[in-house]
Amino acid sequence: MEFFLFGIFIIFTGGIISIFTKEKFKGIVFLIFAIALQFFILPTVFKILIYGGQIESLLMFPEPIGFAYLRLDPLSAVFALIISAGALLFAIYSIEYMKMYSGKKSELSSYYFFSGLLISSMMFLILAQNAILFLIIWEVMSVSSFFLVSFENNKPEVQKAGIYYLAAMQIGAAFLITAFAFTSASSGSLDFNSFRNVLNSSNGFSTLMFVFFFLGFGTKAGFVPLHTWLPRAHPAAPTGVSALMSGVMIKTGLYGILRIILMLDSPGAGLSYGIVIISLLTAVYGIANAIAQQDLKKLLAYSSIENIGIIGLGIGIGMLGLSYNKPEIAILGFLGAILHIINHFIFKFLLFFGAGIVYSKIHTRNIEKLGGLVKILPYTSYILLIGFLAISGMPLLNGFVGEFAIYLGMIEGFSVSNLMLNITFIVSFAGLAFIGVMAVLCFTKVYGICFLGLPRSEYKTDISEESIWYKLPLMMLTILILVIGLLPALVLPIFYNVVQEFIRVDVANEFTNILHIYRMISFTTLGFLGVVAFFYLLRYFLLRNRTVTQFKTWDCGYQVQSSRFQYTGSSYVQPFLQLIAELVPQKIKLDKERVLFPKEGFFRSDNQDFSERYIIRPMIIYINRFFSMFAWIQSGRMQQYILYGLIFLVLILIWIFWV
Amino acid sequence: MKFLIILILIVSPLFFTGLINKVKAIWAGRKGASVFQPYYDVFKLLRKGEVISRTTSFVFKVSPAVNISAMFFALMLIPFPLVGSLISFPGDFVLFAYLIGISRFFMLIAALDTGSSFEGMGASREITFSTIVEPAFFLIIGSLALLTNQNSFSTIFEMLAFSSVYTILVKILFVVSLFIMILVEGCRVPVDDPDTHLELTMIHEVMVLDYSGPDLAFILYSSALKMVLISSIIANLLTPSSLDVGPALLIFVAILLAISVLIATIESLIARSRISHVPQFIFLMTALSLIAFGVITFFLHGNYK
Amino acid sequence: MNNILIILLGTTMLYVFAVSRIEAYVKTLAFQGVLLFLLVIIDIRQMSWLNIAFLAVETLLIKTIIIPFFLLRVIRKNEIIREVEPYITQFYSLLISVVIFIFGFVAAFWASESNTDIKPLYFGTSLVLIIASLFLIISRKKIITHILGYLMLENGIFLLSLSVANEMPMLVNVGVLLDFFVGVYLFAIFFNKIHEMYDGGHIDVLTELKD
Amino acid sequence: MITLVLILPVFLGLLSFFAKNRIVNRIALLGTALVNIGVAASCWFDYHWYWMPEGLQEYFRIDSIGLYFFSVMAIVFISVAFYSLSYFRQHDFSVKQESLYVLEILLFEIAMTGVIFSTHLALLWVFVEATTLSSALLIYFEKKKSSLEAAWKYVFICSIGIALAFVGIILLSIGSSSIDSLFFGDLYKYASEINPFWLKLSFAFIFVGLGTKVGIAPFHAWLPDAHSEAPSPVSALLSGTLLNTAFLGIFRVQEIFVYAHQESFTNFLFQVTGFLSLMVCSVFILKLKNYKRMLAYSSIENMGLLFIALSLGKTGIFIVLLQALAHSFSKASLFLTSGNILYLYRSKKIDEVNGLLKKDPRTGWLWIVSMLAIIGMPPFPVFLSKFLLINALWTHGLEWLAIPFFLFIIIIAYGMSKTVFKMTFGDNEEHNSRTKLNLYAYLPQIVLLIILLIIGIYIPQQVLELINDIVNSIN
Repeated sequence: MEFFLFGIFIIFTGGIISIFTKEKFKGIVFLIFAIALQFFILPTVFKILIYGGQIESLLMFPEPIGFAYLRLDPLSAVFALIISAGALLFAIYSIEYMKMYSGKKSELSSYYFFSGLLISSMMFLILAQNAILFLIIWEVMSVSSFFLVSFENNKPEVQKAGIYYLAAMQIGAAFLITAFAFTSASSGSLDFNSFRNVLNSSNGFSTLMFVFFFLGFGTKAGFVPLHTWLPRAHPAAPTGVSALMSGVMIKTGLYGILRIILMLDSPGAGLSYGIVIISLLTAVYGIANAIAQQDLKKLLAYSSIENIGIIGLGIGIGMLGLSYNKPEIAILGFLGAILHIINHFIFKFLLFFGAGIVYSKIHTRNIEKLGGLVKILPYTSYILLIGFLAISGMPLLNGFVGEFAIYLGMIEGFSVSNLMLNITFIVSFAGLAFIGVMAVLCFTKVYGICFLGLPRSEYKTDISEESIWYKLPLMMLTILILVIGLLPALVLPIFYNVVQEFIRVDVANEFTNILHIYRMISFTTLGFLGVVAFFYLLRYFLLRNRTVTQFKTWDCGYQVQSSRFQYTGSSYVQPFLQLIAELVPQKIKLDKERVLFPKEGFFRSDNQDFSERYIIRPMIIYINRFFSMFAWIQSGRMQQYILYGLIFLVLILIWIFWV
Repeated sequence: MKFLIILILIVSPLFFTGLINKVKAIWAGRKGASVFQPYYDVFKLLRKGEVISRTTSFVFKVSPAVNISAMFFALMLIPFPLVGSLISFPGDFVLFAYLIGISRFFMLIAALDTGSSFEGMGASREITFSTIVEPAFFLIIGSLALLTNQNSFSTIFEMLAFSSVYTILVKILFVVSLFIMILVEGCRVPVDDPDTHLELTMIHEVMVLDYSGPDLAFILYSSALKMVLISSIIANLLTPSSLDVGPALLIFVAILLAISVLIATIESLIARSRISHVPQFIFLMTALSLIAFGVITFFLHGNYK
Repeated sequence: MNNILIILLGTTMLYVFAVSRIEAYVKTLAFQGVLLFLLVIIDIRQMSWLNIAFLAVETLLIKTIIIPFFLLRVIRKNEIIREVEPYITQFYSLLISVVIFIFGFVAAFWASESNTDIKPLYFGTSLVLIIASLFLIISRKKIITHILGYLMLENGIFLLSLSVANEMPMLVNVGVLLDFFVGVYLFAIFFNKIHEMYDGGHIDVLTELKD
Repeated sequence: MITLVLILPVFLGLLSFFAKNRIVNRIALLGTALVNIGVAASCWFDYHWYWMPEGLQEYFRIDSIGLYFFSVMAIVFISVAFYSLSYFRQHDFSVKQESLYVLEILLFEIAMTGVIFSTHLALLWVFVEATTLSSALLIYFEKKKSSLEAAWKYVFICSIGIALAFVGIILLSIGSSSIDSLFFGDLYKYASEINPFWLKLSFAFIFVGLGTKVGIAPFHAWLPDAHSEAPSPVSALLSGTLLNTAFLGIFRVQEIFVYAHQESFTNFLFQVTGFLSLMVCSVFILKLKNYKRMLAYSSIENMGLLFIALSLGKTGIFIVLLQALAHSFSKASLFLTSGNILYLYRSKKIDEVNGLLKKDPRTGWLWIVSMLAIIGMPPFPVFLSKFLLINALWTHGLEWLAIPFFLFIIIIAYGMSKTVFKMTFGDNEEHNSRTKLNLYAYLPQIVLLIILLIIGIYIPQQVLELINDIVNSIN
C-alpha cells in the first residue's frame, strides 16, 4: 500500500516539479514521472486483480475526519489501472500537443501542475473509505479539472464553459455532501463500512439516499439529464485534458455508483429498473445528439454520454441479476460494465487524440470544413478507422466484446419468467441494437466526412506528418484494442475478481462458460479476418495483370466541379434527424428573398440540447426571477434600513407576546 | 451434411437473383434472360479490370472484401432444420447482426470515400433505414429467444414447433416482418428498385456506383447472399421440425425459392413508394414484431394470471 | 412632584412633533436634560453619593449644557434655519405621537402588573421617549434631526435606567457616558463633513451606495 | 496579561499620534500585533493564568472561548498590520495621516479585545459601542464622498442598534432583579431564576442591537457599504474580527438561554435570521458591480451560517468555532487581496478588472484560492463546517432545511466564482504595465491560507482540545 501511495505522491510531485522546469522540458519531466507512476501502481494493481483480495492501510486524522481507511480492492484496482494508463498516455501526448501553446509559460506550468493534481486525486479517491476524506478529494478533483478545462481562459467561450462546469460540479457535490452527511449522521460513523446497515435498512430513507448518491455521482458521470456540462467542457479543454476527463475522470462517477452498490446486500428491483431505464435513455439521447453535432470534440463528448449509458445498462442488468438472485445474469451485467469502462477508456482516448491531432494540424474542429484527411494524415486516419470501428461496437475490436457481454446478460435474463423483467430486457435488447446502429450512423458520418472524400476547405499547404509523440500513444491504444478485441478470452480472467466482488456467491463455472463463448467469438472473428484477407488477395490477383485506371469519380457521368459539392455531414444525417426531430430540436435560421430570381440566401441550422433547453434553462430563469423580486431591499435609504430592524423587532415582540 | 448445405447456399445466391429476374420477365410477358445470367455477369466482371476514382482511398478497395466475407460468416451462423449451424454458441445471433453491421459500415464509408454527393445520398438513406430495421430484427430474435427460452440460433429453431396457436400466430407475424426486412436489406420494391441506376430515389445501387470489375462482382454476390441469409431465417421459422432430415431440407429449399418468387411477384405488381413514405413501411416491421412480442408475453405470463 | 416632571418630559415629545424649527428641537433637548437632572436630584434613593454626583454631572453638565450648545454651534455654522422636512405631515405625526403615548402607558401599566419593581410612570414615559424618537428619526429628512432624535432616544434610555431599581457599576456608567459623548462628537464631525461635501444635510443625498 | 493588551496599545497609539514619525508608527502597529500574538500564545499554555489589578479583576477574564476568538483576532490583526505597511506604500500618505491611522486602528483593536474579555454584559455593550465609534473614522479614512456616506450610515445605524441593545440590557436587569447583577457568571448561575418573559423580551432587543453589529439580515444593510468603502486592511479587520466579536456578544447572551433551558426561542430566531442572510446574499451576489461589495455580502452569508450553526446545540458550537475561524482568515485574505487589485486597477468595478492572472499572477492566485476557501472548497475548513452543518441538521430532525441551504449556497458559490474567474481570467490589453507590489502585499494572505489549509486537513491537537473545552464548558 505504501508503494501505491508513493506512486500517487510521485505524480503529484511531477506536477509540481514541472512548474519549475524550463518551458520545453516541462512535458518531458511530467512524462518521466508518469512512467515512474506506472512502476509504482501497476504491480500492485495487477496483483490485486489477478489474485484477488485487498490491501488497506489506516490513516488517523483528528476530528472531525477521524480514522480513515485506504483500501485497494479489485474494483478500485480496475479504476487505478485506467487512471495510471491514462496518465501515461496523457503525458506522452501532451508533449507534442502543448507545443501549440509554446510561449505561455505560466499557463503551461499550471497545466502540468493541475494535471498532476487531477491524476493523483483520482488515484487517491478510489482508495478513500471515509466520507469526508472522499468528499475532499472529490472536490479537489473537480477544481483541478476545472482549471484544466479553462486552460485557454482568454477565450470567452472557454471561460463560460469552465464556469458552467464548475457550477454543475457544485450541484453534484451538493447531492453527494447531503447523501454522505445524512448517511453518516444516521450511521454514526464516517467509515464506508458503517454505511452498509443504513443503506440496507429496508425503509424509504435508504432508497432516498441511494437516489441522492446516484444523482451526485451521475452528474460527474454524465447521466441524462445531468449531462449538460459534458458537451460544453470537452470542446473547451485542451484535447489531452478532454481525453483524460472523458476517458477517466467521468468514470470516477461510475466508480462511486459501483462502490455504493457494493454496500448493498441486494439492490432493490425498483432501483435496478430505474438505473436500466435512465441508462437506456442516456445512451439513446447521447448518441442521437452526437449524430447531430458538427464540432468534432462535442460529438465525441456526446458519444461519451452514450457509452456511459451503455455501462450504466450493464450495471443495471447486474443489479437486476442480484435483486432477482440470478448470479449468471449479474456476472454478465457487471462484467459487461467493467469491460466497457476499460474499452471506452481505450477508444475514447484514441479518438480524442485523433481529434486533437486533426485540430493541431488543420486548426478546425468543424466537421463540415474537413475532408480527405486520409491523404494528408494517413497514419492517424488508418488508426482512427480502427478506433471508430471499435466505438461502433464492431466485431474484431474491443467495443464488441463489452457490448456482447451485456447482450448475453439480457439473453440470459430471458430465461427468468417475470413479466416486468422480460419486457425490460427485450426493450433494452432492441434498444441496445438501436444504439449500436445509431453509433454506426454517427461514426460513419465522422469518418466518411472528415477523413475520406476531398477537403471541404482550404488547408494550409505544409501540413507535416505526425510526430512520434503522436504516433506512440495511438499505436499503444491500437494494440490494446486489437488484443482485447481478438483475444478476449485472454483478457477477461483479469476481471474475474472484480465481478466476484459484486456477486458474493462463487461463479467460477459460469465464468468459464462465458470464457468459452468468447473463445468461440474470437475463433469466428479471426476466421472472418482470414477470409477478408483471402478475398482481398483474390482481388489483388485478379487485378494483377488487368488495367486499373485512376480517374475522377464517375458518379453516373456527373462531373463534380468543386469539393464543395460533396455530401456534407449534416446532409448525411438529415433524414435520420427528421425521424427523431423531437429528441434533437433543431434551430434553423433561413433567410432568402422570395423573389423570382433570388440573389443570395443564408441558411444556418444548429441543434440544441433537449434537456438544457427544456429543463435546465427554464429552471435557472425561474430562480433568477424569484431572486430579482427582492432586489429592492438594498435601496440606499438609511431610514428604510432602520425600519427593517424595527419591523423585525416588532415582529419578535409580537411573537413573544403570543407565545 | 452441414458443409454440403452451406456449399449449396454459397453457390446458390446468384441463382435466386436470376430466378427473381426470370419471374419478373414472365410477369412482364417477356421470355427473359436465363436463370444463370447473374453468374455470367459476375464471372465477366471478375475477368475485367477496374476504374477507380482518384478521390478514393484504401477503404474503397477493402470494403467489398469485408462485405462479402462478413456475409460468408453470417452464413456460418445460420442453422438448418435438424442439422443445426456450423458455428453455434449462446448469443450467436448478436454476432450475426453485427457481422451484417460491419459490412454495412464499410459499404457506407466506401460510398462516402468517392466524395460524390450522389453516393453520399445513397449511404445516408441506407443507414437511415437500417436504424429502423436493426432494432426490429433484434426484437424478433429476442422474442424468439424469450419464447423458446434458448440462447442461440440453432437451439431456438429446434425448439420452435407448431405447438400452440400462439406460436403459429407469432411465426406468421415474424415471417411477415422478416419479409419486409428482406425487401429493405435486399433493396427491393417498394423500398428500392434494383433495376434502375439513375434515379434520385436510389438507395443501394447508388452507393456502389463507382465500383467496377471484381469489386462490383463481390458486391453483387454479397447482396444476393444477404437476401438468402434472411430468407433462410424465414425458412427456418416455417419448416416443420416434426419431419426427418431429407424432407425438412427440401421444404427449406422450397421456401427459399418461394420467397424469391414472391419477391419477384411483388416487384412486378407494386410500384415503388415515395422515399418519404418508406420509413412508415419499415415501421410496419417494428409494429408487427411488437405485436408478436405482446402475444408471446401473454402466452408466457397470461396462463397463470 | 417627580410624576409632574415625568409628564412634562413626556409632553416635550409632543412639542417636538408640534414645532418644526430645529433650534426649538435643540432647546427641547436641553429642557429634557434639565428635567432629567431634577428627576435624579429629587428621588434620592439609597444610592452611593458618588453615583448621584456622577448622574448629576452627566445630566446637568453634558445633557443640558455642553451638547446643546455644541449642536447649536454646529447648526449655526452650517446655517440651517430652514424648516425640518418630514415625510409625514405635522398633523399626522402629532396624531401618531399621541398613539405612541397611549401605547406606551398601556404597556407600562401592563408591565408593572407582571413585574412589581418597576415604576409604571417612569417606564411608560421612557418607552414613549424611545419610540417617539425612533419615529422622529424615520419620519424626518434632515440629518441634524436624526442626530437630535438619537439624543432624545438616549434620554429615553437614561430615564428607563432610572426606572430600574438596581444600578450599573461605576465603570459601566463611565463607559456609557464616554461612548455617548464621543458618539455625539462623531455625529457632529460627520454632519459637518456631509455639509461640506454635499450642499445641505439632506438624507436623500446619501443614497449613492446601493445595489 | 489582559492589561497588557488593553492598556499598552493606547500608549503606543497616543505615542505614534504625537510623535508623528513613520518609524514609531510602524513600531507601534507591529508591536501591538506582536504583543497580541505573544499574549495569545502564552495563554494557550494555560489560559487560567492571568494578572489583573484588583479593581478590574472581575470585569475582565480570559475564558476558553474568549481565548479562541482572541487568538483568531490576533492572527488577523497581525496580518492586517503587516499588510498596512504595503498599504502605506501603495498610497503615499503623509506622516500625520499614518499616525492617525495607527491610533484609530489600535483603539479599534482595543475595543474589540475589550468585547472579547469583558465578563459584564453592560461593559461588553460599552466596548461594542466603542468599536463602532473607533472604526467609523477608519471607514472614512480615504476621505471620499462615498466613504463618508458609508461611514455615516454605519455609525448611525449601529448606534441606534446599540442603543436598543442597551434597552435590552435594562430590561434584562428588570427581569433578573432578584440576581441584581449583570455578570455573565451570575447570569449563568441563576439563569433559572430569571423571569423567562423578560429574558426573551430583553433578548429581542439585545439581538437586534448586537445583530446590527454582526450584520445579519435584516439588520445587514449598512454592512456592504461600510466594508466596501473602508480601506482594504480596515475592511479585513471589520469583516474578519469585528463581526466575530459582536457575534461573541450574542453567543454569550444566548448561553443564558441554554442554562435557562429556553434555547428553543433563540434557536428559532437564529434559524430565521440565518436563512434570511443566506437569501439576502444570494439575491445580490449575481447582480453586483463591485467586487468588494461581493465580499461584504459573502460576510453576511457567513454570519448567517454561524447563526444557523449556533442554533444546533453542542455540535453546532463546534461548527460555529470552525466556521468563525475559517471565515475570518479567508475573508481577511480576500479583503487584503482586493486591496492589491484596487491598487493595480484603480477601480472597484468588476467589469474593469480582467486578466489578473496575467497582470500579477501572485495576486491572481491569492484571489482565486481565497475565494475557493470562502465558498467552501476542500481542503479548506469551510467545507468541513458545511458538511458538519448538514450532518447536524439531520441529527436535529431539520433535514428539510438542507434544500434551501444548498439552493442558496450553490447560488452564492456560483456567483462568487463566476465573478472571481471573470476578473482573473482573460487577457488585459489595456494595462499590461505590471506595477510592483512589495512582499507585505502577499505574505499575510499566504500565511493565512496556509493556516487554513492546515486546519482544514489536520486540526492541531491543542486547537481541538480548546474547542472541546469550549463545547463542554456549556453545561
